[in-house]
Formats: sequence, C-alpha cells, structure tokens
Amino acid sequence: METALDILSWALLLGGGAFVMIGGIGLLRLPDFYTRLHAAGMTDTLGAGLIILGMMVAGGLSLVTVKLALLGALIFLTSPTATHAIANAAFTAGLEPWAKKDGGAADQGEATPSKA
Amino acid sequence: MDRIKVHPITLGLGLFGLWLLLSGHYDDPLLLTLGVISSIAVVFIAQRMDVIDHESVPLRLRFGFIGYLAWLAKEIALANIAVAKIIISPSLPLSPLLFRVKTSQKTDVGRVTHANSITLTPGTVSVEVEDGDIIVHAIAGNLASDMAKGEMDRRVTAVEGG
Amino acid sequence: MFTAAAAAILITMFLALVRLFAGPTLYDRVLAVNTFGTKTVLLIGVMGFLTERPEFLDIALLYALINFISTIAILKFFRYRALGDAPDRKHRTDAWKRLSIS
Amino acid sequence: MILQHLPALQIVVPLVAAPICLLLRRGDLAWGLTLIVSWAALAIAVMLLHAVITGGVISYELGDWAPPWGIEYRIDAANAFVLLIVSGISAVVLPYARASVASEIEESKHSLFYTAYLLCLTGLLGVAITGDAFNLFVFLEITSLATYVLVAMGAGRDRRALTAAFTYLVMGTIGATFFVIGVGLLYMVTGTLNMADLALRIADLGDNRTVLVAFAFLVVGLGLKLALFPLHLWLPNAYAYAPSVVSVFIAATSTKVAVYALLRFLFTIFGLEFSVEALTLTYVFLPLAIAGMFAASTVAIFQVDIKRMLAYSSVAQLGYMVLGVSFGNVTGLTATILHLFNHALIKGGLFMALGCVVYRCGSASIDEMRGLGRQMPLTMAAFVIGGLSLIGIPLTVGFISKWYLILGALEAGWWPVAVLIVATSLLAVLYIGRVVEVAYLQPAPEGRVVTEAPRSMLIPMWVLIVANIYFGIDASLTTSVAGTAARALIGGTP
Amino acid sequence: MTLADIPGLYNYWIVILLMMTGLYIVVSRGNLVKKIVGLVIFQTAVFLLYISMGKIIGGTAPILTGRPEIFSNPLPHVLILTAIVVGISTTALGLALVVRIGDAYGTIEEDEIAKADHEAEFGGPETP
Amino acid sequence: MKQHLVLRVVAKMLIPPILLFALYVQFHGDFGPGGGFQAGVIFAAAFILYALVFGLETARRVVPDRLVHTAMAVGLLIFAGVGFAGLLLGGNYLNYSVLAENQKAGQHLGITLIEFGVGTTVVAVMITIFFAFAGRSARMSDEDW
Amino acid sequence: MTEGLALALTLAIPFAGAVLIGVTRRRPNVREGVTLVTATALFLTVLWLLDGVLAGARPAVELLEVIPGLPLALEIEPLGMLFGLVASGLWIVNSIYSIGYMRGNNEGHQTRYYICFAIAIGAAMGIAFAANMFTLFIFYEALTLSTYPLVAHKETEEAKLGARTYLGILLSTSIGLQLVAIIWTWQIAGTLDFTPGGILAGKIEGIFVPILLALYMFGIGKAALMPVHRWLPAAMVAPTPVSALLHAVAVVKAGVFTVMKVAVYIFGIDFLAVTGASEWLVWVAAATVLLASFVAMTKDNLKARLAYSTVSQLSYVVLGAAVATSMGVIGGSLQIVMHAAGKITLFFCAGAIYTATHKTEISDMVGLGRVMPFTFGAFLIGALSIIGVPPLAGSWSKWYLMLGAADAGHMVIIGVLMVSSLLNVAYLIPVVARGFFLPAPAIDPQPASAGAAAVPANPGGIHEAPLFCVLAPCLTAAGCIALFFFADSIYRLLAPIAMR
Amino acid sequence: MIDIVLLTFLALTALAIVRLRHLFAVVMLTGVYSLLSAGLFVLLDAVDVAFIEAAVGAGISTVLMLGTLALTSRREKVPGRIPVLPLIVVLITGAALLYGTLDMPRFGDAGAPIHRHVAPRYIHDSGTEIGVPNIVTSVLASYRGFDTLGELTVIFTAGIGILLLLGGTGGRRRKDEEMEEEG
Ligand code: NA
Ligand code: NA
Repeated sequence: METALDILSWALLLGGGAFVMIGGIGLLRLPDFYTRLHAAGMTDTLGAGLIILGMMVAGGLSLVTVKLALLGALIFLTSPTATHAIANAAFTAGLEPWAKKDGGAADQGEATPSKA
Repeated sequence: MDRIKVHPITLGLGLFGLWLLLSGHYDDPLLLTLGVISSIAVVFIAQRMDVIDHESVPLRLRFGFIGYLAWLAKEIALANIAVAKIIISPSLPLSPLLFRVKTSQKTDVGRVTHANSITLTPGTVSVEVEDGDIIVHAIAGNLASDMAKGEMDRRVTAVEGG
Repeated sequence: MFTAAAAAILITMFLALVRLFAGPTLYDRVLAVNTFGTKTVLLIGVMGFLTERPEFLDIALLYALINFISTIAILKFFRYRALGDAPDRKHRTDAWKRLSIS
Repeated sequence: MILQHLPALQIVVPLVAAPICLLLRRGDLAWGLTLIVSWAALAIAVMLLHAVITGGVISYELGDWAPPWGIEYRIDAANAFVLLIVSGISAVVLPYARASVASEIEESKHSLFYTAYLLCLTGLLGVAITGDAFNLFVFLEITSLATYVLVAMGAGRDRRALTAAFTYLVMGTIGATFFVIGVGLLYMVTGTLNMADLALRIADLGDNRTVLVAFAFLVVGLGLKLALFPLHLWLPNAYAYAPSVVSVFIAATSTKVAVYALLRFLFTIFGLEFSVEALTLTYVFLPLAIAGMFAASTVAIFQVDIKRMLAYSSVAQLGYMVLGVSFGNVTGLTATILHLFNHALIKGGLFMALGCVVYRCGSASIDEMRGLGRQMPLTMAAFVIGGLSLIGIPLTVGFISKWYLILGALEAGWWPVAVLIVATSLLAVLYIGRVVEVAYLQPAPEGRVVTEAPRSMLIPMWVLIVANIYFGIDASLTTSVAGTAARALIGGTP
Repeated sequence: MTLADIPGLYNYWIVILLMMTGLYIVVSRGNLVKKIVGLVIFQTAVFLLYISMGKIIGGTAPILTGRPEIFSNPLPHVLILTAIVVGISTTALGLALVVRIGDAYGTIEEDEIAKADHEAEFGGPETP
Repeated sequence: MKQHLVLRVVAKMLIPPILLFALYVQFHGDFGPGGGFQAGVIFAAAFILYALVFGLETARRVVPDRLVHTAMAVGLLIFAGVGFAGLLLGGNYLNYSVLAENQKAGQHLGITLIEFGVGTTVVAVMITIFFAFAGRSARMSDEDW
Repeated sequence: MTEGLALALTLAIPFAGAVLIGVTRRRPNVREGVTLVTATALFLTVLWLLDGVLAGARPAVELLEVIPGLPLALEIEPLGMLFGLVASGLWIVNSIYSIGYMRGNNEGHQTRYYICFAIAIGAAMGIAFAANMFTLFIFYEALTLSTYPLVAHKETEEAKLGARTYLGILLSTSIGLQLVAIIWTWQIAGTLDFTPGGILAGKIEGIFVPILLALYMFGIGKAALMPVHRWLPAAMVAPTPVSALLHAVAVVKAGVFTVMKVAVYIFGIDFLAVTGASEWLVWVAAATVLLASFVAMTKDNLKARLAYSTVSQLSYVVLGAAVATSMGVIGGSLQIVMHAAGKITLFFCAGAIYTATHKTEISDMVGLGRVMPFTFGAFLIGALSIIGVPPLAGSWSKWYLMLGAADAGHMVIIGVLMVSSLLNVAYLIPVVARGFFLPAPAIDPQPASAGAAAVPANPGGIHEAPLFCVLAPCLTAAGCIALFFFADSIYRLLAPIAMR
Repeated sequence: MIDIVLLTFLALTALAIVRLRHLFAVVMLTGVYSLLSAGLFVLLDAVDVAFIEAAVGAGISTVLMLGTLALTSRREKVPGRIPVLPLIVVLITGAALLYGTLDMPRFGDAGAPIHRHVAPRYIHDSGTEIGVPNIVTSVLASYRGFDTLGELTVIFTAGIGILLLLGGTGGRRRKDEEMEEEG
C-alpha cells in the first residue's frame, strides 16, 4: 500500500514537474504577451495541481494535507484572477495581439503596445 | 431566516472551520477560544467593510457545483495537454485570436465563475468581462471553436442558482 | 522525486526570471513575476518535504496571498497609475476597441 | 524599589511617553509631557551617575535573564556620563523648544513632532546604556529613524532639508548595515552578543582575520554615524536645514552617542591592546582626525549659512574627539570624553543662539547677522561666549577639552600634533570672528527691526552659556568624571 | 585555507557578492528610488549572512517537536527578524522622503536636484 | 477597481479568510512560524487588498485615521505595559515569569500579550504607511492617464 | 588691609571700574571721572604693596582651581611688581591723555573704549601678578580680546582689517604655540607655578629644550619677535591712546614681561645658560633689533615708524633674557620700564600732533616744532631716552644689557646694541629736527591728510593740542628724566631675582 | 544544492537590477529578490524569517515602491559616466569581507562557536523555562524581549515619521511622464 502511494506520489510530482517546465519553456518561447499567458496558466493549473496532489499523497492524512488542500484552493482562486487581471490590463490598454501573418512564418518581432 | 443575518453567521462558522483546519491544536482551550473570538472579530470587520453578501458567501451554489468542478478539472487537464503539445512542437503551431463569448449567467458570481473557468483552462484567457460578454484570447483557433460551442456557459449557468 | 519536482520548478523559475528581464512589455514582466511567485509557493512546499519538516505550509499560503496582492497592486498602479483612489472619471480607455475581435 | 530599576526606567520612561504623546494629539500637552519626561530622564541620569561613581558598575538584567542569554544594561562611569549629557541637553532644549517649534513647524504636527523627539531621545539613551551589541543597533536605528524625520521637518523653511534627510538616511543606513555586519562577524566567531562576554572571548581568539574585518566594519559603520571625516558628508546639510530645536538637540547629542559607542567597542570590547597597539589604529585615526579638523574648519570659514558653518565646525570638533582616541592613552581618552560633554554645551549654546536668530529673522545667513549685536544683544552675547568656548579661550569649557587633548598628545610623545591641534582651533577664530565682526561692526539691514528673542528661548540658551563658563572655571567635576570614565573604558571589561 | 574549504565558504562568497552589488547600486546610482532598492538588496544580503551562519547541516528549524533533533541556531533568526523590521522601516521612510523630494524638486535624480539647489543658491547654472 | 468584476468578487471572498489567517498566525506563533509582526503585516495586507479593490476612501471609512493612530500607540503601550507589570510584581522589567502562578504560565501569558501588542502596532503602522502613500496620489490630471 | 586682599583688589579695581563706566555711560563727565579715580586707586594699591615686596614679602592669593593642581592664583614677585607699577602708573597718564584725545577728535563709542581700556588694564594686572603660567596665559588672552575692540575702534574697513590681523596673530601665536608650550611644561613638570630657578630645570633635555623655548618665544606674540611682529604695525590704525596702551602701558610690555617670566621662572636663567638652549634666541633677537630699525627708517608715517621702533626695542628685552645672565635679566627688565616711559612719550606726542593738525606723515610735519614747542620738546626727550643718552632712563637698560652680553661672552651683541643706538638716532632725530629747524611751508597743501575727519578748528594757524594732550607727554618726558635717577631703586627691586 | 541554485538566482536578479533602468522592472525584480531570499531562509531552517521576509520584502515594500513610483517617476536617467570611485569603494569593501571569510567557521559546521555558546541554552532549556515550542518565539519574546520592544519602537517611529512626512495634504504630481511601456 505504502509503495503504491509512493509511486502515485512520484508520478504526480513528475507529471506536475513536467507541466511546470513546459509552461516555463512556453513562457520563453511563445511570441507575445497573450500567448505567454496560456503557458503561464499551464504552470499554475495542471503543473501546480499535480505537484500539490503529489505532496498530499506523500503527506497522508495529516494537517499537512489539509493545508496543501487550502493552498490548492487558494491557487485555484487567485491564479485565474491574477491572470485575468493582467490580461485585462494589457487588453484595455490596447496591446495588440500577435497574429500569424499570411506568409505563414511566425512574426518574431515583439508585439508593441499602442500608446494610449 | 433573513438573509442579512444568515450571511454573517455562515461566514463566522466557515471562518471557525478554517481556523480549525489551520490550527491543528484542538486540545488547547485557549486557542479554541481565540479561534471563536477571531472568527467573530473578522465577521465584525468584514461587516464594516461591507463585503458580506451573496457574492462572498455564495450560499446558493447548488450541489451540482462539485460536479462542475470535476468537469472543469477534466477540461483543464485536456487543455493543458493541448497547449503543452503546441509549446513543445518545433513548428510552434499557433493561430491566436480574440473572440467574444456570450454568457447566459444572471449573476456576477456566475459570470466571474465563467470567466475564471475560461482562464483556468489553458489555451483560453478571458481578457474582459463586458456587459454579459466575455472577450477571450485563444492560443489556437480550434480551442476557440470548442469554446464557441458554449458547453461551459451552460454548465456554469446550471450551477449558478438564483 | 521531490528533487525532480524541485528541479523542474527551479528551471521554470529561471525561465520566468529571463522573461522578467527580457520584457519586452511591462505586462510580460508582471506575468513573469506572478509566475515566479506561484512557482516559489510550490518550491516552498516541495522543500518542506525535502527537509522532512513539511509543516511549514503556512509560509506557502502566505506567499500565495502576498503574490496575489502584489500583482493586484501592480495592476492597480498600471491602470490608474496610483495606488489610491482613481480620479472620478471613466476608468478605462477605449483603446482596445481598435482590436479585431471575432 | 524604584532605585533598583533606574536603568530600565531611564529608557522605558521616554519610550512609553512617545505613544502617549501621540495619543495626546494636542501640541501643547505633548510639549508638556516631553518636558516632564526629559527632566525625569535627567533626574534618573543624575542618580545613575551618582550610583556608579559611588558604588561601581551597575548591571541590570532585562527580563531577569542572565547575560549573555538575556539583554543586559551595564552602566559604568563612561555611559552614565553620556546619559547625563543626553538627558541634560534634552532638559535644557525643551523649554527652548516651545516657541521655536511653534514658529517653525505647523501646528497640526506638533504632537507628532514631539513624539518623534521622544523616540530620538529614547534611542540615544538606549545606545548609551545597553551592554548588548545587537541591542545597541536596535536603539541606534530608533534614534536614526527619528532623526531623519526630525531633520526633514526643516522642509517648511528650506526644501533642502528633504535632500539632507535623504542623504543622511542613505549614509546612516549604510553605516548601520556595516555595523550589523561587524556584529555578525563577531558573533560568528564568538557566539555571543553581550559586550562583556565578547571582550573575554575576543581576547581568547588571538590572531583572527574575521575579527579583524569585524573591527574594520564596526569602525567604518560607527564612523559613518559619528561623521568621522571623510564619512561626514551627510552632516553639514542635516544640521543646517533641520528645524532649530533639532539642530540644537542632535548637534549636541547624537554624534556624541556614536562616539561613545565607538569608544565602547574600541576599548571595552576589542581592548586597548588590540585596537591601538596591535592594529596601529593610531595611524588610521590620527591622520583622518587631523585632516577632518583642518578640512572642515576651512570649509566652515566660507559658509554663508551660519548653521551650516557650525555644522562643519562640528565635523572638525568630532575630529578632536577621534584624535583623543587615537592617542591610546588615558589622558587622550579623558579629553575625548570631556569634549563629548563640553562640545555638547558649546554647540548646544551656539545652535540655540542661531535658533533665536532664525526665530526673529527667519534665516541664519551671514547677511542676516548684520547689526544683530545691537538688535539682539543677549543672543549675540551668548553667541560670542559660545564662540570663544569653541575656539578654546581659557575659562571656557573649550579650553579644558583642548588642555587635555594636548596633554594627551604630549603624553603620547607627539608635540607636533599638539601644535596642529591648536592650529586648527585658530581656524575657529576665523569663522567665529567673521560672525562677530558682522554682528557688531556692521549696521543692520535697512528697515529690519527685530527685537530680542522671547525669554523662554533666552533662558535655556543662557543656561548652556553659563555652563560653558562654569565648567570652564571649575572643571574639577567634569574632568574627574571623564577621567573615571576613561579608566573604566580602558580598564578592560565594563 | 585549502581547496577543501571552498564548499564551506561558497555560500558566504555569493552573499558577499550580493552585499556588494547592493552597496554598489547605492553609491553609484543617482536615482533615489534605485538607491533605496540598493539598500534593500544590501540589507537582505546581510540577513542571508546571518541566517547562513545559523544553519547546521542536517539540522532543522528550531521548533521543538518532542523528538530529539538537531536544531539550527535560533538566535540569528531572532536578530534578523528584528533587522528586517528595521529595514522595512528605513525603506518606508526613505521612500516617503523620495516622494517629498519629488514634490519639492520635480525630479528624483541626484544631479538634477543638485543643479536646482545650486541655481537656487547662486542664481545660475553650475559651472563645471 | 470596484468596477472590475472578477477582482471585486474574488476580493470579497478572500478578505475574510485572509483576516482570519492573520489572526491564526498571530496566535500560533508559539507553535510554528508566525507571531505578532507577521500577523500584523498579513492583517494589513488584507486592508491593502481591500483598499486597492474598493478604493482608498472606502477603506478609510472602515478604519478611520484616528482609530489607526490610537492602535499604533496602544500596541506599543501594551508591550511596554507588560514590562511594567513584571516590574511591579517584583521582577525586573519584562520579566514575565512573575505574571502568573508559575514561570511557564507567566511566560506564556507575557508572550501572548506582547505579541498582541506587536500585532496591533504593526497593523496600524502598515495601514498608516499604505494610506499615506496611496493617499497622496488622489489628485491627478486627465492627461496623466 | 591685608596684602592678599590688596592683591585681589588690583584685579577687582579695574574690572569694577569697567562696570562703573558702563553704568555711567550717559554722563561723560562722571564716566571719565570714574576712569581717573579707578586708575588712581589702582596705582595707589599697587604702590601700597610695593613696600612689602621691597622688603622681601611675596603676597599671594588663590582665586579658584580650574583643574586639580591648576589654580587661578596670584603672587607678587619683583618682576611683576615692576610691570604692575608701570602699567598702573601709566594708566593714569594715559587716561588723562585719552580724555583729551577722544574729546578733541570727537571719537564715537567712547564708553566701549573706556570699558575695554579698564578691562585691558585689569588683564595686565593679572599678567603682572600671576602666580603661575596658566593664570598668566588666561590674562594674556583676556588682554588680547579686550584690546581687539580698541584696535577696531574706528570701525572703518581699514580698522577692521588691522584689528583682524592684530587678533589673528596674537591669538594664533598664543593658542597655537604658547598654549602647547604651557601644556607641555605641565606635562613635564606637573606644575606651572613660577618658581625661582625654573620649574623645568633638569626635567627636560636635549633638543627639546630649545624647541620648547621656541614654542614659548614665538608663542608670546606680544613680544613681537620677528617674524611674529606683524600685528604691531597693523594695529597702528587704532587711536593714539590705544597705541600708547599697546606700545607702552600694557600689551607689548606684557609680552616681554612674559618672556622674562618664562626665562627666569619656567626655564631658569642658569638652566638656559647651562644648556645653551637660548643661544639661537640671542641671534633672532639681535636680528629683530636691527631689521626692525631698518624698516622703521623707511616709514614716513610717524606711528608706523614708532611701531617698528617698538619691535626693535622689545627685542632688547628678549635679548636680555636670551643671554641668560643676571645682568642681562636686569637690563631687560629695566628696558621694560625705560622703554615704556620713552615710547609713551613719543606716542603721546604723535597723538598730540594729530589732534592739533591731523597730520600723520613725518614729511608733513616740517616746521611744526615752532608752533608746538612743548610737544616737540617732549618728543625730543623721549627720543633721546630711547636712543640711550644719559641722563635719560634708556641709558641704564642699554648699559646693563651690554654688561649681560659681556658676561655671556657675546661681544657681537655689544656691537649690535651700539649699531642699534645709531639707527635710533637716524630714525628718531630727523622728526624733531624737521620740526624745529625747517621752516613751515607757506600754504598747507593738504589741509586734511589721509584719514583726517575734519579740518582743524583754526585754519589760519596751528596751535598746541588740548591741554590734556600736551600735559601727558610732558609728564612722561619728565618721567624719563626722573627714572634715570631712580634706576637704583629699581635695581634693588630686581636684585633678588637676578642674584639668587 | 537548491541553496546554491537559489543563491545563483539571487545573484542574477541583483545584477539585473543593476542593469535595468526601468524602475518598474527594478521594483518587480526587487520583489523577486525578496521571494528568493525568503526561499533560502526556509531552506536554511529560518522559517520565521522566511515568513516575515515574504510579507515584508515581497509584499509591503513592493507596494510602497510602486506607490513611490506612482508619485514620482518611472525611469532612471542614463548615468553620465562610469562611476569609478563607487566601484573602488565596493571592491575594497568586498575584498575585506572575503578576507574575513578565511577564518570563519565553515558553512553548516555544527562545531562553530555560535552553536556552542549561548544558543545551546535556548535550545535545551527554553522548553522548560518558557514552555513554548517555537524557540525563535521564546528568544524573541522573552530572552531578548527587549530587542523586540526596540523593534516595535522602530516600526512605531517609522509610522510617526510617515505621518509627519506624508500626512496632511496630498502632493503635487508631474504631468510629463511617459506611459508604462518602455522606450
Ligand atoms: Na487559461
Ligand atoms: Na514566532
């Protein structure tokens, strides 16, 4: 039983780690602010979620698990709110999203915000 | 019961529950007492702040909310995988666009739930909540068209309650 | 395994740092800081398990809260260029209306 | 019972008065409270000094935790004397403050102002009394923060008060951080923060590079706080643009307390042997002190703002104190401690005189001083006597300081240094003489009619001026206390 | 001092690098906010120095658990708690002064402030 | 930011738990990380969040300046007062052991009280500082946007 | 009256006088009355003390103790008695003259003038009767400070500049060098009490003896040893009675008196002689004697010429101390008195000329002797005394100095003294000669020479200055003659210190 | 190992702060710097310190700096010349500190003096003398309670100072400021 839980925990942690890392890569790799938002969202949803789950499994039935659950809930509530707030700020300021040109190749130039 | 009185009491009980979850010291009467006092104090302050209402204490969320969360978790997982694929693909297959999503929620809490659900699923981010519409940025066209089917809207409205 | 998770988190933190430094828009930076913050929250949790004293999750909770509030403060500052009350006027521009929304 | 707790009360009484002062809200009540507290602090300081002189070192364990585990107050002649200086100046400054503050600070801020003043006083007393290295840092920062704010309050008269306060804050914080680094390194190699305990353990360590670096950081850190040349850059503007009362108080006390802290570290903690003999500290301090004395005095001569002039003079005077330290003998140290007291009297009196000028004329520029000798005779007479004392004319306290300082130089075998000491005091003749000449030998500006400052300002000022003469004529008390203090410091553990 | 000592001092060396970076910002930058930032970095690095010295390898946080454990030294923690509070107090005051200076001078650059002061006192631009 | 729907709703939900969390930190400093100072900062953070979302003037109405200033003084007085209590009960200043029957109870009581004092002053000072900074930008012109 | 009380009175009287002058400032006649009464009372008190001192008594009184072992104390010994007599006696004369001069020239700030004057005399008394070097130093500084307003009296830019130089040099030398020397002495000897035979004797050796001596000698700026003599000509901007005070009554005398005290009671003549520490001083003093005389010859301004003459004459006293023999000390001490009488006469005359004619340049004084015979007569007597012509006072001091130099084997110094006399003739006698023997120009080319405020009251012709102004130089000129005959009693007074 | 990585991050952050002239980015990096050091504190067993550093460094001070920028300006001027003197000062100071490390006890060494003197009593006896599990609380509130009273006084002083400096009427703002984007 314990081994099974350990393996589960490891799997969750590894999975979470993977998503966190891919999100991080996306944060760097994606071409503009709006698309990076999605990468950041990855790290905070499945990435964070799986790691917290993994820790909860490792923590067993204890105060630690309770607090991890609270932590998860908090992230679940604040992360989209923060992301939305940032996106909203950029959007209302008129920041132009990157768009694929007809030529097909991704525009490597950074999106430039318009002056208000 | 009058709603105005219900909310503070519910909040107080909820807060004390939170205290118990955090504390872990259930054998210490002093700490428990302090927990009660703290909960009451917070309710008092919250009342002064005028933040106690149906929005902050969503009593009326239906039981179905848990079901919604399960569905949302599944959506999030799928969306994560989809975005991960895009990111690790060498060609970076993006087709980002902004689009409008109509909402059918009647309450602010509903709309907020909807907007945050959109944001929580990677690939789509709500950038503006405006007069019943949510403006969304999607990383790829297919995600946008999924969203356009309006399943999330229906589910949120279903658990929204009055 | 906690080590692997910690490594992944650290790598992501580094990537976020790079994004923070590189910008180019301030929104990118805020996003990077916010991501960095949530990764720190995770790292604290993982480190608790690594050092075998996992009970200090209060710190992680606090980090999550502070991270959120800081982000809001930054955005408030963006939007109104002030932390206090915005002047009594329409609080958003219509700059976004030029953007093409399908 | 009260007597037994005097050391705690010395600090806690002004400390508690600060929040009460805030609660009072009304400026006049706040002033009254501050006045009473200052006098109480003075009474306590006098009792403590008496107790120390008659009964030896007092140790007070806060919370009844024995040192080095708890924080200890340890009072010997040296810090009892400093406590007396600080509280004594405060007791004299407050009656003076009322009219001056009323004219320079807006009414609604009076209670806050006096709260900050009380905090400053608390911090100064705390630095002087504590026997714990880290506790010293905490109180140093209380006084520093309060001082930054108090200095900035001069912005109503001149916006440069703000930049002065900011510069002071930056340099003061660097100093404090250096100090913390030094204390940290010492703690690292000894495991203790208690000064007496530190002294014992450092002696056991022998040749240790970490201790050496700790020493350097402590000296530089405190050097910044006490405006040791060339780390003095914050001081002139801070003194010049602060409100008059603040100039009087901090010029007379704050750098003195930093000097005391330096002495405590040099002599009690590191020990004479380490500081002076092994480290040849003399060859660092001596040139710096002399360079400071000359440079600052020279700059003082060219100042247009007389407050600024006195501020530069303070930098020079701090050079005297450091010089006394550099001799590494009891006489030199006696001179330093004596000058802590004497310079407080001198600069206190002089800045009070300028405060009176500012009160009446709105500025203390050299132009404003024209003809004041006739229009404000009592104020200017006080300035002249204070100036003579600063120069070191016999029968003033300035002379007594110089006497011991030169004696210390000669004892150390450096008669050329003795010549340099007096040579610099001649520069004081130039800058004081300049003011006197303008005040007495030039007519007042056309149409300016000013009268003598109010009595509430004149009396405290003259108290200090008379003290300048009294302790210059009969210096047996001050010299014997300073000598005892010097021996207490050099004698090893406090 | 041998090569074997390097791992035991590496932490301190980076901490020193951090301190010096902070100090460098304070003394080299003319922007007042940046100066305050420099102070923050400097001080935080000093906090790290203290906390580093309190660490015992294999030890845990000094909170009694009832089990016999090696605890890291609590005293540096206590000292740094105090130092952090002192630090934020200083930062807050410094920033308040920056705000006031900004109001009074219309700039928070050191050289522009010096220029304004010079002009106010001598009524002309500064001659180099 | 009142008009910012998502923020407003989420803030309303978050503020009471944050306040409670602060009080939890305040009273559990004996057992784990935390204590008066930390609690004070978190408590103040909740107010800051409130002020950011609902506006400074609204926040000022909830905690009037006078109340904040009084709290600032009272917290410090509580701490110093506990010290005096030790002194009056026969110990040295800040000796808590004499506050109760036995040493441990006295120490515990003393620590709880002084931590409360610390928390009170810290909340008040943090709020004061935030209000002072935020309050200054109230006037700005339209071109400033 | 006990001697101690009398001694204290010598200090109290002038200071009380200063207060009374202040009180009576609104009534000039009363004020001047107070000045005269005070001066007379002081002189009588000093005189009353003289008998006892001649009989060998050493009245002493301790005022207060500043630092343990360092009291403010007074004690009379012969040298001090001599200086006390000179200062208090000449104050009377100078007061009389001042009244005439200040009123005759309508000077402002007269109350301040008399107050400062009284304080200066009080300080001079303190110097004369100081029991230790510390007390002496304090009064030395008091003298400097109290004379500063007198030098700056006219408040013109020139006056302020002169006063600044005056104060600057005197303070800087005294604080910068003398004080160091004093503290060094204290550090070595543990006391500063003037002791016959010297307190340093045997306690210091080698190169430090001349160094310490140099600190004293150049530290005593009032002795105007070159190159610290600059203050003396700079102070010439002061009104003439002030110049008299500086040159004859108190200031420079205080300087050379201090030199004597240091040589006799701090180092001890024998100690100086044995160590040869004062050898260098002999040559510096000799050089000053000659150089100052040469400079004096180049000055057309009468007061400036007299000033350089003073610089030269003061070095006689230093020379007396430096040769370190009994006769040298006696000669030097006599010179203090003799030069005082001669030089005050000359200054009074210069002032009388200025009051009557507003002339300051020697070249303008051609023929004045015929219309101002008393003034010029007195001037002649004073000049001859300075030159050292018997039967005038100055001859005695030169005689004893030569004896002292001979005792010490300094034959060159004898030559220097003789050359100096010749130079004295060269710069003093022409003044008289032009006054008496050259005819006055027909028309006064410049009725008001530089610095003169008003044209003389009688444009048609020039008369003697007001009575008080003429009376004073006549009195002092008579004194120059009388002193020649009383030299013996002075010698007896001084003998104890020289012939231990 | 993690500590080395975090320290390296810290160094990178600090260097980035030196380089960047956009004050806004600087403030955010400062927040990151605080978060990182707080992470290190956890790793070094200083949980109480981590708690406070996060709240204060990343929270309050970021908010205050933003507030300051809101009232002043957002861009640092391009420095005129390379500051040689500061560089020398810093290099000397750093060299001195490096020299001082040579005789330091090695990192994490349980035999270091600070673990043998004073602190052992807190660890061994605070449980019986004070009875509070968190030793940091025992030392902070009781053994060295007076430091904490001083600390509270410091923060009180800051409060008073802020009221004196920024209390009263609001300040003037400049109009000619650039938008939040970088140029
Ligand atoms: Na999303
Ligand atoms: Na705690």
